[in-house]
Amino acid sequence: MSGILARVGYALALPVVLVAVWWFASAGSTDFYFPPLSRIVAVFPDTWLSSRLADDVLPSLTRLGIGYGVALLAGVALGLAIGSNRVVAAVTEPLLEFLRAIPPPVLVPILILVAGIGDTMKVLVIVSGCLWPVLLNTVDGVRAVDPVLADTCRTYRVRGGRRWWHLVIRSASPRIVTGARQALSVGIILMVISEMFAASSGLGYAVIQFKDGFRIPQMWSGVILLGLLGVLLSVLFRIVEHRVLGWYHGSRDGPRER
Amino acid sequence: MLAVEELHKVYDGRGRRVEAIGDLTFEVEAGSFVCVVGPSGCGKTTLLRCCAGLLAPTSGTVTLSGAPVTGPPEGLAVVFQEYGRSLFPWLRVADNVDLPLRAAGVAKATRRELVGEALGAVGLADAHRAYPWQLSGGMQQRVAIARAIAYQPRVLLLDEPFAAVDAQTRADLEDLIRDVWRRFGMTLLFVTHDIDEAVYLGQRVIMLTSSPTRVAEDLPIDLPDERDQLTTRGDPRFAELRGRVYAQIQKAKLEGRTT
Amino acid sequence: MRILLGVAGLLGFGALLELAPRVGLVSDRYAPPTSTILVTLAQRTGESRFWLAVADTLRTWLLGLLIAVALGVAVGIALGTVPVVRRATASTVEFLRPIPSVALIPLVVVLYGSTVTSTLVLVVYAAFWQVLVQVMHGVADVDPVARDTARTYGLGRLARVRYLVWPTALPYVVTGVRLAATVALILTITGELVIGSPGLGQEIATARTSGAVPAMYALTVVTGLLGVLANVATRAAERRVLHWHPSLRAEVAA
Amino acid sequence: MRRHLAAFLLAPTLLASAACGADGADEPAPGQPDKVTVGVIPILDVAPIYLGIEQGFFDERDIEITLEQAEGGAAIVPAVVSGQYQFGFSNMVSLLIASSEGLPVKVVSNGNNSTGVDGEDFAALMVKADSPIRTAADLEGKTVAANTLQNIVDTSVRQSVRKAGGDPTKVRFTALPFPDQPAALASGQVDAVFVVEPFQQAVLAEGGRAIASSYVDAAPNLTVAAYFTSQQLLADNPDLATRFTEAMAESLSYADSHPDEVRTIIASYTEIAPEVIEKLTLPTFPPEVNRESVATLADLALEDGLLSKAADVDALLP
Repeated sequence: MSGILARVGYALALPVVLVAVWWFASAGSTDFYFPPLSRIVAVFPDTWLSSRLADDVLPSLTRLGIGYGVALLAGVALGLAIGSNRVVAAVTEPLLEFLRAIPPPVLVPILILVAGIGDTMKVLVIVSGCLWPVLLNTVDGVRAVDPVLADTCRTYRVRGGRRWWHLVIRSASPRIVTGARQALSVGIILMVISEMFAASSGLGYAVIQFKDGFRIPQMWSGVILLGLLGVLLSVLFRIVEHRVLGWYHGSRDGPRER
Repeated sequence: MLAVEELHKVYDGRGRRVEAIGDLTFEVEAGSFVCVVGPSGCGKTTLLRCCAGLLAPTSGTVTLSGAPVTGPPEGLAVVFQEYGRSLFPWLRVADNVDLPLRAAGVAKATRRELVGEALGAVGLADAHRAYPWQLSGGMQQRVAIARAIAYQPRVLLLDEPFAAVDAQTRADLEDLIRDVWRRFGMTLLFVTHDIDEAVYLGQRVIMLTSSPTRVAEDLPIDLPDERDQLTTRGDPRFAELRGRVYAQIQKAKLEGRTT
Repeated sequence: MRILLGVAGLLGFGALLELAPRVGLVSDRYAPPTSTILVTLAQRTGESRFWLAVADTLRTWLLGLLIAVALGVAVGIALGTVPVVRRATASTVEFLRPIPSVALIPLVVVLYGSTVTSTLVLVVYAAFWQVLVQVMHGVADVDPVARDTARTYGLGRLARVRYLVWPTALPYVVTGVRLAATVALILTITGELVIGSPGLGQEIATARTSGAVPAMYALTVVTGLLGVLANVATRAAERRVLHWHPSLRAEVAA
Repeated sequence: MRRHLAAFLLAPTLLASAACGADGADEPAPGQPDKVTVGVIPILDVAPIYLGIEQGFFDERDIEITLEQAEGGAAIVPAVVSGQYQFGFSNMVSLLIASSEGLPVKVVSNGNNSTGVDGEDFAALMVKADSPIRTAADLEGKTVAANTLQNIVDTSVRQSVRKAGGDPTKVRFTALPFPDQPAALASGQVDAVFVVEPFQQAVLAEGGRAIASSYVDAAPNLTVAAYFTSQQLLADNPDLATRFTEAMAESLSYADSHPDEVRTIIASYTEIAPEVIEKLTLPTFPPEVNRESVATLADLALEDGLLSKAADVDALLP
C-alpha cells in the first residue's frame, strides 16, 4: 500500500506546488496579460463546456483524428513498400530526406492554395506532417526483420497477406509505434497551426479569436486546454501502446511470470 | 527420399570468394535418421539451407522424393539453432504452432487437434497461452519442434538445434527428438558439431571434411534402436564408433589447415 | 549505383511537378512548374533580402538551440543526479512535455509582439524538452557500480558529475541536441511564418500575401534544403563528437 | 516591470524570455526628436500618415516616425499597450472591445471614414459574378471572409444583413487575410468577401460584384478606424501625444485635399499595380472622429455579443 502512496505522492507533489505558486503569485495581479489563475479557472467551464465544445473542440479533434489516421495508414503502407524493396528505397531515399526536412507548417500556405481553406486543407496539413515519422520508422522496422524468422516463414510457406502481417508488420511494430508517437505530437502542433491561418472553427481558431477579442483569461484557458489535450493524448497513446506492444515490453524486460 | 548430388556452393562476396561446399553427394532414405557432423565452419549450415530450398546451390542438385528443390518444398520443416529468433514473439505458443497450418489452409478442427497433439508430444500441454519470451530456452526449442511436428512434414531438417541449450536440457531434447522421429515416422537430417550427439541419435553419421567440403566418410551406426542416455552411452560399441568419428574429424581439420 | 537511383528519384519528382501544371492536371496559378520555381529561386538568391532572411532564421535557430541545450543540460543534470528529485519532477516533466509549443503563440504575441523574442520562446520551449529527456535518460544510465566506486574514492558531487555523469550522459546529450536541432528549426520557421518575426518564414508569409506563388514554392524549397543541411550537419557533428565512444549510445524513443 | 516577475514564475521557457526583455521606447535626450514607432496595416486607410511623414508634418514637431506593418487592429493593440509601439492604427470595433475589456487605450486622432455614399465606398461586401446571392439577406447559412474577426468588418456586414431583412446570427465568418480573399471567392471556398481597396478592384477584375456597402449601412459617414495610444504614454509624455495629434490632423486634411498624392503614396507601401491604383475609390479623411457613428458601432457590437458590457465611448475618444 505504501508503495502506491509514495508513487502518487511523488507524482503529485511538485505539480500541486507549482499550481499553488502560480495561483498565489498571480492572485493580486492586475496585469492585463497575466490574469489571476483563479479568474482563468473560473472562466474555464463556461468558455469550453458551452456550445464551443461542439463548435470548436470537436471539429479540431475530428480533423486531427482523420489526418492522423490517414497519415498512419499511408505511412505504414509506403514504409512497407519502400522498406522491403531495395530499388524503391534507393530511388525514394533522397526525395524523402528532402520532403521530411520541410517544416510541416510551411506547407500550410501551399495547401491553402491547392486545397482551399476548408477542412480538407486542415486534414491535409496534419497528414503532411504526421506522415514522415511513421513512414521512416516503418522503413527502419521492415529492414530490422529477423532473417531467421524470415527463413522460418519461407520454410513453412507463410506467404502473402499473412506473411506481411505476421512477419513484417508485427516485427516492425515497435518502430512503427515510435513513429506514431512522434507523429502524434506533430499532429497536435499542425492541428493548432492549420487553425491559425484560415479557419472558422477549431481550438487554435478559438484561442486566436480570444486574443483578437482581448479576452485574455479565455485565451489563457484555451492555452491550458491545449496543454491538457496534449497531455491527455500522450497518456492515451501510452495506454494503447502498452496493449499493442505488451509482448515487446515483456520480451525486453525478460521472462517474469514463468 | 532426400538426395544430394554433386552439391557445390561458392559465396561470391565483395572481393572474397568463399568455397563453402566443394562436392557433396549422399542420400537420406525415407524414415531414416541421418546425422551430419564436421569441423566448425565446414559449411554444415550452408548444406542444410540448400536442402531446405532456402539457398540456391552454385551447381549440383537437391531432390526431395524425386522432385528438384528450387524453393522451400511442401512437406519439409526446419528447426533452427536460434530457437528464440525463429518463434513469433507476439504470438502465444499455441498460435506459433498453429500459424503454418493456417497458412496451409488446414481446417480449424483438425488444426486444434494437431496443435494439441504436437504440444502434448513435446511436454508443453499446459503452455498453450504463454508467450515465447516467458519460457526457458529449452522450452522454446520444444515449441519449435512441436510446430514442426504439427506441420506433419515428410522430411525434418535440424540445424544444430540443441547447441544453445544447457547439457541437461540437451539430453532431454535428444531423447525427445528420437521419440518424435519414431512416433511420427518422419525422415530426419540432423546437422551438429557434437560428435557424441551424432552417434547417439543417428542411424547413419555423414562426416564432412573442412571446406571445400566433401563427404569424408558415411558411417552406419549399428547401435540398438532402443537408446537411452545411460545404457547407450555406456555401450563399448558407442565409444568405438565415437572414436572412429572423432579421428575422422581430427583428420579433416588437419587437412583443412594444410591445403 | 545507389546515388544514381537517388538522383533519378529527385529528377522524377521534379519532372512530375513540371508536367502536372503544364498538362492541366493542376492549375498553374496554384502549382507553378518546377522550372518557374527554380528560376524564381535563382532570382531570389540574387537579392540581399533573401540572404538577410536566411541569416535571421539561422541566428534565431542557433540562439534558440543554444539556450535550449544550455537549459536542458543544466536542468537535466540537476534533476537527474539526485534520485529523489528525479522522481519528484518526473510527473511534471511528463505533464509539460506534450504541451504543444504552438499553444504559446497567442501568449508570446501578446507579450512580445512579432519580435524575435516571441519566436525564441517557442523554439526554446520545444527544443528544451528534447534535450532534457535525453539528458535525464543519460544521467540515469550511469552505472550504479561506477557511482559507488567513485563515492568510495571520496569524489565530491561536482567531481562525480565532471568525471562520471558527464561522460556517460554525453552520447545522450548529443542525441538530444540532434533531435532538438530539428525541432528548433521547425519552430523557428513556424514562428516567423505565424508570428511574423524576421526570417525565411516571414518571407513566405509576405510572398503569400502579395500573391507571389512561385516565390512561396521557392522559399519552401529553401526551408527544405536548410532542413536537410541541418540534419546532415548535426549527424556529422554527432559522429565527430562520439568517434572515441564505442557506439553504445541508445537513442531513447523521444 | 511586474510582468517579468510574473513571467519568471510561470515556466522555464518564460525564464528564457525574461532574459531577452522587451524593448520599450527609450526617453529621447533633450533637443533630440522623439523616436516613435507606429503600428499600421498595409492597406489604403493609412495613406495619410505616410503622406504626413513625406510632407514633414512630423519632423516639424520633433517626431521621428518608423512604421511597422501588422495583420490587423487586434495585433496592434497589445503591441501599443506593451510599449512595443507608441501609437497604432486600428478599426474602431477592436478599440471598443479593448477598452471595454479594460485595456488602457485612448484614441488620439481620427483614421478614416467611409465615403458615406452607398455603392461607391472604398470597401464593399462582394460575391462572385454568377453567385445566386442577390442581397445581404441571402447570406444566411453562407460563409463570409473577413480579414480578422470581432472587428468592424463583421460588425458592419451583420448590419447589412440585418438591414436587408436577414438574421445575422445565421451568417458564418472565416478569418482570411485580405490578399487571400479574391482567390478564395473565385474558387468558391467562401460565398462572399468584405474587402477594402485595393482588393475591391481585384475582385471586380475577376468579375465579382458588390451587394452592399456595409460601412455605409453601419452608420452614416462612419469613422472606420483611428490612431490610438496607451494611457501609459499619455501619462508619461502628454506633450508628445498632442504633437502627434496635431501632425495627424494636418496629414488627414492634406490627404483629403490631395487625392492624387494619396494614390502615389499608396504605391510606395503596397505591391499594387499602378493601373489599379488609378481606379481605387478613396475613403474620406476628416480630422474629427464622427462620435455618433462610433456610438452606433458600440451598440451594434454589444448586440452582436462582441462586447461583454456597454462600451464607454467618451472614455475612448479624445
